[in-house]
Amino acid sequence: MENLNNLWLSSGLAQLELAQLFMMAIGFGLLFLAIRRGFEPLLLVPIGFGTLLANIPGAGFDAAPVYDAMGHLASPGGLLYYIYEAGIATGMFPLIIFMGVGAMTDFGPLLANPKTLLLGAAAQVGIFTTVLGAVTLGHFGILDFSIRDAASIGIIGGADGPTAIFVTSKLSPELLGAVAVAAYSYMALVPIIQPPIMRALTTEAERQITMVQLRSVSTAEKIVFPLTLLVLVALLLPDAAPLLGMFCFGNLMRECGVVNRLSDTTQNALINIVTIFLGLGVGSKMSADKFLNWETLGILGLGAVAFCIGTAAGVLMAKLMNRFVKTPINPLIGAAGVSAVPMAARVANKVGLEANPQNFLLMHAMGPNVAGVIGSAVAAGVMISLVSGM
Amino acid sequence: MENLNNLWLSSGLAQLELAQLFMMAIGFGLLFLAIRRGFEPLLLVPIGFGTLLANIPGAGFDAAPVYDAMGHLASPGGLLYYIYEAGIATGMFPLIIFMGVGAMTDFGPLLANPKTLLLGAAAQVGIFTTVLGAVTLGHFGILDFSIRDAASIGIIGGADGPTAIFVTSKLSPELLGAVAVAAYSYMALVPIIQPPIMRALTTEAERQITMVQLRSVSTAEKIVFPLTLLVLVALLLPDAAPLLGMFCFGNLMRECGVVNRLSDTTQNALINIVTIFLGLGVGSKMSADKFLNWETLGILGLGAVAFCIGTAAGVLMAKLMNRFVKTPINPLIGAAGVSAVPMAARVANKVGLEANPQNFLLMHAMGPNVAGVIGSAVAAGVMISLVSGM
Amino acid sequence: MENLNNLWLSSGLAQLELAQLFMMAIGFGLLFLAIRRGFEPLLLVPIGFGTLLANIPGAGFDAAPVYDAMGHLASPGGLLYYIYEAGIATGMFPLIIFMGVGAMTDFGPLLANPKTLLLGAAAQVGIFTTVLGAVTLGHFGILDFSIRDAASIGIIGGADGPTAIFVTSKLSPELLGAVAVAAYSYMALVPIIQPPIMRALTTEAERQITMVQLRSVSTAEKIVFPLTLLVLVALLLPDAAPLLGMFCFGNLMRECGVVNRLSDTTQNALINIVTIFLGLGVGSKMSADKFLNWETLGILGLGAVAFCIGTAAGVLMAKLMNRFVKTPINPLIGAAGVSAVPMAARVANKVGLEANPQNFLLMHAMGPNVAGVIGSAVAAGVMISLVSGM
Amino acid sequence: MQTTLIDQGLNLMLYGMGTVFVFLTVLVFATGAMSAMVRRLAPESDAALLRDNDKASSNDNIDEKVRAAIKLAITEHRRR
Amino acid sequence: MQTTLIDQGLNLMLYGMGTVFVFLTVLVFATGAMSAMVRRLAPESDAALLRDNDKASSNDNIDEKVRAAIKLAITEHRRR
Amino acid sequence: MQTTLIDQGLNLMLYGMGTVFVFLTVLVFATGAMSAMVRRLAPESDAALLRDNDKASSNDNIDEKVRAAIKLAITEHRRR
Ligand code: NA
Ligand code: NA
Ligand code: NA
Repeated sequence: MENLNNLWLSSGLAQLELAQLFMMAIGFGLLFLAIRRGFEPLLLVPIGFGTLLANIPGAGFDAAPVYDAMGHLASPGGLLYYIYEAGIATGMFPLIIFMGVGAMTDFGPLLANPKTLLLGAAAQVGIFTTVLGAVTLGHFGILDFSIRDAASIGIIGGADGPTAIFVTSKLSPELLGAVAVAAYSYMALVPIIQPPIMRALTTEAERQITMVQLRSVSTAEKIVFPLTLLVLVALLLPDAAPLLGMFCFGNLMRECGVVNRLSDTTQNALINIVTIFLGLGVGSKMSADKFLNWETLGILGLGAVAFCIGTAAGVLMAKLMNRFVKTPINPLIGAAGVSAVPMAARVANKVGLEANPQNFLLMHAMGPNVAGVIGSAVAAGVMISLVSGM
Repeated sequence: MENLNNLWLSSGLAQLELAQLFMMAIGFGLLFLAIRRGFEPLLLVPIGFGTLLANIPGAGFDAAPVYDAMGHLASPGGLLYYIYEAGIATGMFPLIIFMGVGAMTDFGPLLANPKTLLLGAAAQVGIFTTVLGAVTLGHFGILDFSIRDAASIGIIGGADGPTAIFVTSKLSPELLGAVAVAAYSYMALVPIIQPPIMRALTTEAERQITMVQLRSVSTAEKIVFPLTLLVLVALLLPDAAPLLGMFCFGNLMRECGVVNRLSDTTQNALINIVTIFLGLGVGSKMSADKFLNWETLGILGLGAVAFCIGTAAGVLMAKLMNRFVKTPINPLIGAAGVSAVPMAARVANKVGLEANPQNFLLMHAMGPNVAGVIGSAVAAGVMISLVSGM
Repeated sequence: MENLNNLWLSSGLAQLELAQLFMMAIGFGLLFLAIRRGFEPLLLVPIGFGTLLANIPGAGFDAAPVYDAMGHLASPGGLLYYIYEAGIATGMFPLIIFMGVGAMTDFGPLLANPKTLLLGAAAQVGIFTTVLGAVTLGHFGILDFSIRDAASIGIIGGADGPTAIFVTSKLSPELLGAVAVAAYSYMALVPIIQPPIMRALTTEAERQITMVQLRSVSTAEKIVFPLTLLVLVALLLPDAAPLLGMFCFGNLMRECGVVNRLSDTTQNALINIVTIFLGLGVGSKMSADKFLNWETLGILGLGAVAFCIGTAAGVLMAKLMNRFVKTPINPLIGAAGVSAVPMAARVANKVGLEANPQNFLLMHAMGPNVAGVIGSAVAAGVMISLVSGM
Repeated sequence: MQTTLIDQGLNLMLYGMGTVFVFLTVLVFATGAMSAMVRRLAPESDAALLRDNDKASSNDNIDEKVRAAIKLAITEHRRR
Repeated sequence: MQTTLIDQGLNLMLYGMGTVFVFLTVLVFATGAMSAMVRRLAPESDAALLRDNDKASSNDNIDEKVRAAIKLAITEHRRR
Repeated sequence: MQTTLIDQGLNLMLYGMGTVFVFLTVLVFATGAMSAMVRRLAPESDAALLRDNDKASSNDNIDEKVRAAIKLAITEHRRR
């Protein structure tokens, strides 16, 4: 009888709290968005499922291992605990993903038109105005945000998942779930968020601007570019070196042409394995006590604002640049500066085609698109460095 | 001269004990069974080779690292030590394998005929009667088995390698070698063990029963099923959540259709890598002091009994169900309830064809076959929970 | 203003020391050799890039994690730190690479003509004369070499990257960068270093010797060979068991024909992933204080000598064997005994074709070539064992 | 624990086997209910759609090497 | 830290956005200079050579399975 | 250790090179004996059988993507 009672007490139903039920509903919501709506499924399926696992009462997925007084392992930790500690707390997983993203990135369009880098810079305005919004909410006691939290929330506007996870795991690990979910959700919502802003800030004539075809870029240029970028990072901004260093390494493996087997594995088996575990590890931070509070609503709201401002800043920067350059830039490609590769570039192309059915902007938008990845990695480095010293 | 003596003393011949020689013979025996007889080679090749490595005198494959008083690494540990501690003691490797098995499992036949789940339940009787056998041997002092040992031995009857390794590494790590070897060996022997039992418990007429063709199962059902299973596990049996949670995760990745690249990697590179290291790690527990004793013979004997009883229970359950259901079940598919996927289902098909050459049972047997995986994972969860509290 | 100053102080330019600049130049040099000159790019691209990363001032790639007084993680370590500690200090990465190399090695030519094993033995003379050279330099105080350093330097002559890394990480970790760079550079230079020595030590007539076609080797022989080798290692030389054990394991997976999916993954995804991280980890030891000294020049010089002597010894051994055997051996294939698979075998083939355009030595040279791998692994085992006891 | 080993074993069998049967019986009904619900909410046409998406994206996945292989195959075939 | 949270945020925005713009502006010029230099030192013919090497080695990479697939494809095709 | 560094080096050379030669010489004979024994116990026909198994299972391994590629290759080829 006692056993039956123990069994009941150890059952999920007896231990279930309303909060966990709510978190499981959120996990199912993420899976629904990922599977039926196609919201960044590669990350949101593992994050959603990790949310379910982390909130099974009594399953101990995120339990730490217990050692006895002699230092022997009395009870091993849960799967998600090990994944989080080994891969996310150390920063390893986001950096390996960044290496894989580098190996998948073609810098050709950017090299053909390097001034589009400025569009990638402008779109980072979204990050920093959001930081300002978060500290304002924190300052007036509306929500409980520190400067570290504000930086983590701002980076959502970078529209780059691994960057957001890297920064948040260093500055505000307890916000990791909310920040990652916001980042990937809004990246998936780019086709809905961006077009109205892009149309509002441009005239029909501007949207019809046709851009000259990009020059072809030699392999030698593509090989030397990641090394150039690395040197600049090393000289000017070592705080951004972890993210951009691994990014450049992946890209060099891709372009150098002599390590194709390493590049293939980086783009496939390795990034897939790490993506699965990164998602599960992020999900392990989706616990009720960290997620079910007003701060999460604040994060979601501020994240949306960050995307909007970033989009607007990219478009406006393009319009500003048109005052100085000879060959005009279609301001729609400025919106691609938020990164969200390649979704934002496709959105720019689509809105451009609406205005002029012969105007294919996709390749032109890929330049600011990858520039946005560099831009937000730079912003990440600056913020980690400055905030750690505050 | 002293050096020559040292060299001799460090040579294998000088250090070799008879027991190690015997264990190496066992390693070669496992390799022979795997390579020439096709006994579950994916696991038994690494386990067999790991057995050889772990028993090379003086090679230190399972040596722990040594730290000096200052906490610096004085001498690194052996390869098998690291593999065991990082992958098996933590439970990581069996869980990752379970994710991969989930990604390789098609629940279609089970969904088309869900009452075959009961056959998967019945076959687990083998597990628990074996537990009873082991405690009886322990109680009368015939062999030195605790309740933890008994649970680990019983799980051999689950006919599921990673489940057996997961349970044993938690409850009785010193039995890991014997239990894993027994589990995989008997899984390989399913085509020899099962048919006589199946024939003895069924009439010719029963074996000739033709089953109606399975209805087609929609993708949506296949997507929702792993989530349904997970919810039930979360509510009723969180102790089974690690194994079944990862299993459901792998299956969801397979079926959801939006993360095919993750599912591919899970089914190939990831499961292969983990299989190699899991096998080597299990082999590291095949040391003479843990394997060369009467308990191992007891484990092998009880394991065989477990398989037989599980098979019989599955067949008898099918016969029992035929008294209550309208469309009769061919009792041969009950034997597939022990899992041993897909071997047991093929055996059911073969014995069925002997009785009626037009009677293809393979797809019908896949239902109880995968149900057996669920059933033994449930049994594993219950046992870990109950035994830890005893 | 203070912030601006902090930002400047944290910038690379402010922290850059001349030594780091020099090391970055070396990193670029390695990348140039790898990408433009094709010097062992699979390793030298990651090592070169790791050198760049490790020498970015202020980036902390090889920083150890910091824990506070309570034992909590205050600041995570750098990527290269974790890679080095987890993969190289433990010996895991070189051993996994060796497993992969085993899975890629065809022992057919060696089995068809086993006496070519002696050529692989002779070429190891290079290792030990180099050890003697290093201790001489150390003895007379010309360079600061201990016996451990001398052994690590000698192993360069083994012309086998993972063996060199394995030995050096155990005996003289601070030399790891220099030794690994020397080993891979000279392996890449084999087509330049070897031919003059081969021509100088052989007559035109010797170089024209045609060898009889190799007999075909059965699969059964190929399966039993790695097990035979393992047994010999276990009995005679357990110190070589880690390297040769994993090598034999990989080769058994390749040849046994029942675990093709494991063998495929070992030869592709797994070895590629580990190669990337091994290279980065080696690069992390390319720091100015460990690399920019006269000892490095000594290592490079002694390494070159080791290759030359090894080549010469292999050729001379072949000439010696010709006095005793009936079917003559073309002494050019003796040079392949240094290993550097398959480069050295190709060089033997090329020099042979110069002397006699119908004389294809490639397959004949593959025997001593893989024998050289075994030979240097044996040498590695002996040296680790002897030196640790000195 | 004053219980004997055999008592523990019996307990384990009773509660263990009971749980397995109860759980899998519940799962039979849950699966049936799930299937019925899914087939009403998302009839086959919808499911077929999903499966088509699946195929499309899996075609996308055919990687470069395979494409190269196809070209090579066709080229080699033509040459003969 | 006697600074208020808002001061910190303003600081972060000022120095952060400044750094992003300065860095990417420098990168625009560095990239332009790099491209100009590379195109002078290694004109397209050289680069094309490199790319050919690339292709060659990537063909080498087509692994056994794919080769087997090609053969199978050709065989199957002929049979029809 | 009163031995000098050079003594240690000489020792290392002597015992090291000796071990390498002894070990590989033993391996020459062991390999010869192994080959002779295997060829008597498992003559080529048996070995060939094994190799066929190998090929069969490696064909099984050709994964879905490659199958899809083959179909595509054939379809595309026909169309032309
Ligand atoms: Na961005
Ligand atoms: Na089972
Ligand atoms: Na060698």
